Amino acid sequence: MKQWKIFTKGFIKDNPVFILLLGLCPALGVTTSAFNGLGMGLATTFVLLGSNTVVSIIKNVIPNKVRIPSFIVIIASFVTIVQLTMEAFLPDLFESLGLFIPLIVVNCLVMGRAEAFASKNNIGSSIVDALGMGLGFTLALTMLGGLREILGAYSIFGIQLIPGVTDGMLVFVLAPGAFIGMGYLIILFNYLKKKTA
Amino acid sequence: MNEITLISVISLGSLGTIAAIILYMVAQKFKVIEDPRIDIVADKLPGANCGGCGLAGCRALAEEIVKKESLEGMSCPPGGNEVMGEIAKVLGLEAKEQDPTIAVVRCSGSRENAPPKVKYEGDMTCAFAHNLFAGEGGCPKGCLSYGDCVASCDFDAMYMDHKTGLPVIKDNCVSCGACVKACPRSIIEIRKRGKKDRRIFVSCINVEKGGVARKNCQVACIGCGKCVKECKFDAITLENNLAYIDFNKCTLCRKCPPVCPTNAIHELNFPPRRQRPETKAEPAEA
Amino acid sequence: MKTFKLGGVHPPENKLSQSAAIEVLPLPETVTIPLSQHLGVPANPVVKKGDSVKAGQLIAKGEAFISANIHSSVSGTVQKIDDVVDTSGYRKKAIVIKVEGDIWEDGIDLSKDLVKDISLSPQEIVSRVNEKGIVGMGGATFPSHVKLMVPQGKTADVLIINGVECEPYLTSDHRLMLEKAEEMLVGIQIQMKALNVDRAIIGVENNKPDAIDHLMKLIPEYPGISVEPLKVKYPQGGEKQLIKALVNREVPSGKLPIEVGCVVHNVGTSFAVYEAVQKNKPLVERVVTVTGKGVKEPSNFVARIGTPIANLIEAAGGIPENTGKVINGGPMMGKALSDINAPVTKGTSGILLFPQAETSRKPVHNCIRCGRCASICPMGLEPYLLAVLASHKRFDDCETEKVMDCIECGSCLYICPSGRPLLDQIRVGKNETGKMIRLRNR
Amino acid sequence: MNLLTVSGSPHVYTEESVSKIMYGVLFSLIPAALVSFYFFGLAAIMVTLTAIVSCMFFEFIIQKYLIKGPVTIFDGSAVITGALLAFIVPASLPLWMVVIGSLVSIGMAKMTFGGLGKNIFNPALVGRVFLMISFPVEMNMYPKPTSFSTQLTDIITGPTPLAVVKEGVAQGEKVSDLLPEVPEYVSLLMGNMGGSVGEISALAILLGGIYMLIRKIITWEIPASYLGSVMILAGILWMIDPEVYVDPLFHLITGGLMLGAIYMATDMVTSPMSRWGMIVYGIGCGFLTIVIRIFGAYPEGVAFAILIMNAFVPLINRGFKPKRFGEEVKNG
Amino acid sequence: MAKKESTFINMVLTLFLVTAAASFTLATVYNLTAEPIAQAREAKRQFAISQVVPEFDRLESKNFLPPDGGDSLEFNFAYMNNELVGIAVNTWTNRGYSGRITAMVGFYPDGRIFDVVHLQHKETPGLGDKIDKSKSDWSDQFKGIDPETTTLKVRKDNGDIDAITAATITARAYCDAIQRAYDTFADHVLSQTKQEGEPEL
Repeated sequence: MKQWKIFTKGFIKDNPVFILLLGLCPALGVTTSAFNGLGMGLATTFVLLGSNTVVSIIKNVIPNKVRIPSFIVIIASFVTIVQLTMEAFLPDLFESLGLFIPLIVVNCLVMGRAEAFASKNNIGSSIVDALGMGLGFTLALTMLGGLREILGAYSIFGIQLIPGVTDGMLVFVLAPGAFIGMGYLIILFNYLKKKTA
Repeated sequence: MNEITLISVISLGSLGTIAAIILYMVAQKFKVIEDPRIDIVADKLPGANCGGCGLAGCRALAEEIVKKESLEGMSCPPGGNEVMGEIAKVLGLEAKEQDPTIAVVRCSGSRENAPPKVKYEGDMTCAFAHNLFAGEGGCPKGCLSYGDCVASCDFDAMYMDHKTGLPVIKDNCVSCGACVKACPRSIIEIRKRGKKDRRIFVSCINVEKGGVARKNCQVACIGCGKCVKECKFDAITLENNLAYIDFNKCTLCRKCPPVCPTNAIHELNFPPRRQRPETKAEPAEA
Repeated sequence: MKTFKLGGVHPPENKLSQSAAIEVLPLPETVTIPLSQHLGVPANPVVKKGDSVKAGQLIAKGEAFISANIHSSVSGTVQKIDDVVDTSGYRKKAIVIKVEGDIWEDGIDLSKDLVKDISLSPQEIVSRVNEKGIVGMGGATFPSHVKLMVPQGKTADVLIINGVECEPYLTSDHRLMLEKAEEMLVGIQIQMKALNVDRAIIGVENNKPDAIDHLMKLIPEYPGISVEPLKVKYPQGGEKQLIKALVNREVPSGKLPIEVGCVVHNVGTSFAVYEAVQKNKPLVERVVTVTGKGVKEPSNFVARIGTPIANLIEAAGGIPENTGKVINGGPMMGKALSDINAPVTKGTSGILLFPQAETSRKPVHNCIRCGRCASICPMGLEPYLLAVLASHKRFDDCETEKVMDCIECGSCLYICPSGRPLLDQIRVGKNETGKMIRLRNR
Repeated sequence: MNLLTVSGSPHVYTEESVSKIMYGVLFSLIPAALVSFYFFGLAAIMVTLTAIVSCMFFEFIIQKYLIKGPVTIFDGSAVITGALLAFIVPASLPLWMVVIGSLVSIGMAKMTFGGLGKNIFNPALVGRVFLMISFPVEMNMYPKPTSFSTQLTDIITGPTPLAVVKEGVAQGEKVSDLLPEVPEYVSLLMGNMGGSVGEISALAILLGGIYMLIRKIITWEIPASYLGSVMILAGILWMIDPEVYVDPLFHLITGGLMLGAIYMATDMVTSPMSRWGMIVYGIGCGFLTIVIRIFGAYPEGVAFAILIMNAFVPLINRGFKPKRFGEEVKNG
Repeated sequence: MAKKESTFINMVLTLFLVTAAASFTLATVYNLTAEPIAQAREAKRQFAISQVVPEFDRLESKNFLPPDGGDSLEFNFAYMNNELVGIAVNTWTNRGYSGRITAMVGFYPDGRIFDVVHLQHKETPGLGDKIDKSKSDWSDQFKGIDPETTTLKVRKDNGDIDAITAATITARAYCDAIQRAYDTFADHVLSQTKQEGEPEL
């Protein structure tokens, strides 16, 4: 039951993007389409999972004062692993996300969970937390990407909604659209949070 | 182990080592001595920063507690004894059980009891109306009913009863005292919660002479002194035409409410009386 | 034509009673004389219940520096000294006297003869003004003797007489300037002597051309006094605005007019000073305008202090059926009364009756940030900002935004197209900020 | 007798109210509207009506069902937003795009911030910029002015005079060679040029502006400092090289400058309060307009200039206080 | 288990171990992925080349400097049965609306353009990105034209190329990139072909 709560809190109540406002850089940068959002979300989830697991394993071995540098090294390693693997085996996705993959290192979501959760909880909870938070992040990015794709290109996951019409409201493909969509999704999530609370 | 592995392990490893050495030196140089217990205590506090303890916020209270190393005279109204007990446990101190308190509204000047004599227009705040005039009902101490107290409540423990025009305090009041400060007429008072939430108090603060007070409000305390005579515990004092029940002396015996000719004494959360004697509405002396 | 530069509004003038000559109001049955009719410390009663008093007799003594004596306005018996609802809407201490005849204290010259020669020395003038309980009759009721005593190290070089009457509707000063001009001019000379200045300027708005002409004709006989017509603009009657308009000096923020060598007195005060010094008559009556669109006979009365306001309204033709608001003072700065039986005090310059249709404020909308309040504020403040700061209880910021400079002229609330209660909120801010400052200075 | 009313002073209030101001602005827009109806025909009328109706509709929907507060669609502010939005889009814009622009203006720029008086940016301009970024193709096709026609389709489009000059200069052509390609100045002043619905006739807009000045709806500071700074900056550049930089008068009477300076920049909600603040704001608008027009990617910079300066308004309000009475003058 | 104290030896040791472990893992992953990454990159390049030249079985690469200076261009000579069938030029321009655009231009040996495909750009999505073949067939108009006889400029600039609506700058830049490729091609390859009939490389 407790694990379930840890797992689900990342979806709405503590949604990393729309409620905790963590990891906004990738959330705004890569979400030009639902697919990009999904890819970035899953990549981050993987890093989160890895770093949370390792951090919670070695949390008692690490002296307090070198905690942060160690976490960063661990996170950076996982990010590099993702980057290399993706470039090798998913070159297309890598091309559209390429610039933002290294930025996962400084995504405060990953660091934040490592510091705030994994370094205080056991492995099981940490993994569940990483999965919940990562999926919440993925959900948020996919939603934002989907919204922008629907309005900006009249398509979702690359499937045209109106045959023959490809040019949507350009502003949603551009950076301002990311901010606008973000703002209204934050409103929506705060509303949902209030409603479910 | 090939070359790349070797180079990366050596370079990154030595980088880590150097970083650790620098960190250690920096940590030695800039050691900050802050009592770690402050953090622990602050963690325990509710974090509402309501100011009910009389200090500038929860952190300030935590610092004060740790500095003084005692809980003497400290209280956290929202957290109550539970929180203070926890803090005491953490610090190894002894917490004095404090009687739980709650805010009460000492005015019954509803629209029915104190019918409006003029109409007010303008900024709907008590703060301004209080400066402008005595209030629609004419009682210079009565509730203005524009809800400054409700606006000041951070705990959602108050609401305005739109029928009577009086604020009502709910049971989740933490007695932080914000409403007491917000009321320009000092109608609200922090009182002891009482056993089973039972309370008896004079619901009026008008100090005018009986006749004058009564003219504006049917349920004003007219200072007749009947309750003072009735009370066997010296809990009731009469000053400036106004009776006041000391909540530390009151034993909740329920003797005084029936004798009040204007029903100014209120009892809360008591079971209904079996046969309530008719209250004689005696004409008050001018 | 001269006027002040910063801000100002021009509400409809509606001077309905400007051609009604001053009438003497019949004595009421009882008078209620509040003990606090002036700015500062209330006076202490020196009579007790049952005493019989004569008109002009001292009944309460102002003992503090900023306080004023209070005299009985009628002869009769003291009925009680009790809390009575006054014009503030609150119960305050007052002396209630039952009127019996009209016997005046000895030594008071009730004749209408003009006495021009000033026999008293400056010190004697000041103590006479103090003794006779003269206060500023423009509305602020600041004890006049305090103004006539120039503090050490400061010098006054010009006396400014406020005949502006910038409030719409009110005409009491206007009528006084027409009917008691000579007495008033002598009063001005008395004040000039007390202050040791050789220049006095009477500022009159040019919506009173008859008063200006009348004074112009008379002033050659009174050296040093000049009359200056001013453009009609509210709040020209504010001390600081009037000084700016007449001699182009700006009183620094938080300072008194003496800082720039000016002393400002109202025409009504000048008349009262004349009566006190030349006729030995204390301030027991004043000119009160009773007006309003529904009033049958808008009039100007000489009323004894303490007369119930209801009596004045009755004398002006009774209270109209649809009256929605009764105001003590002018429409811009006056106070709405909650009880029309409240007494006339030394500061009551007019009684204004508004019909129900004109009582209500405009519906309140969001602030549309049109900036009109800021552009018309005669003190150069930003009312929209002060109102927001005050309603959010940010009194520190109120102080840095100079809320204490606000003269509560009401121009901001008058001009606001959104009908926002700006002045209401600023007043709260001013009160609370004042409290905060006093607490800090203690 | 009725109960007496008690309220704080003052007890008299001006006749002016929010809706009177708003309808005053609307009234002053009539000349500009007539000119555009003459030149662009039924298309302009349709765009204007669509914008006004949809702005009111969206305001109604949002206030009634989303905010669940009082509905104030008749206070005139939504009508103005609609009219102004219509005035700054091409007459040939498809009507559904006008509806989207209205939704953005009302929903995003106005209601999201809390409704009338709380918005940071001018709603009409936000709507326009949103449309411009979203539908660059349609928003860059300006119909050529003709005499009144009821034709809705097949409108001949052509570049605005500003675009002609900008493109030409970018290609290294001389201004003196380009000017013959655009109508005479007198003709431009009357509104005979390609452009958005209501911004074409500088003269008609000036008329409206004078009406608003007389009714004291706007003050002279913002339009004067805006137009003045555009004149001066364009004049300086023109004096440096009249073959590269077009003369200041051309800048003044083409594009949306007049409409922007008189109606958009002076929007009460989004402009500064104090006199000096207004002047600084106007100069900022003028500077940015010229910078965007001459050095930027777009031929027209009024909308962006005003929106950028809108963002500075809180700062300007903080920095430029009205002159306080009795304040000691600093440094003489 | 209590946390380790922050002593000197602990700090240094932990950080060293963490970094060493991390770098070892990374080096391993690098070694594992180096090959596939290189393959992926090469495949991408091959794909781009194959789009702009006729079918080939052998590639030769050589770099030439463009006549107006700047970065050198990579020429990929494509052979089919040892006969030169096309030259794919990796060209660039800095005149894009938002920075550099790179493209692969394929020429027939006689100088006609076979096809053009973009490689990288940061142009406005929805407007400038119409140079992308997957987004629009705009760039098909370059197919088969001979830059010798066709002016590689948009019509607005008195050229023969249709501009992209509302993105003239991008179209202009793309023309510039192709022109650069052609100029270099003409300088270094075409002149030789014309003199010698067949370039010897």
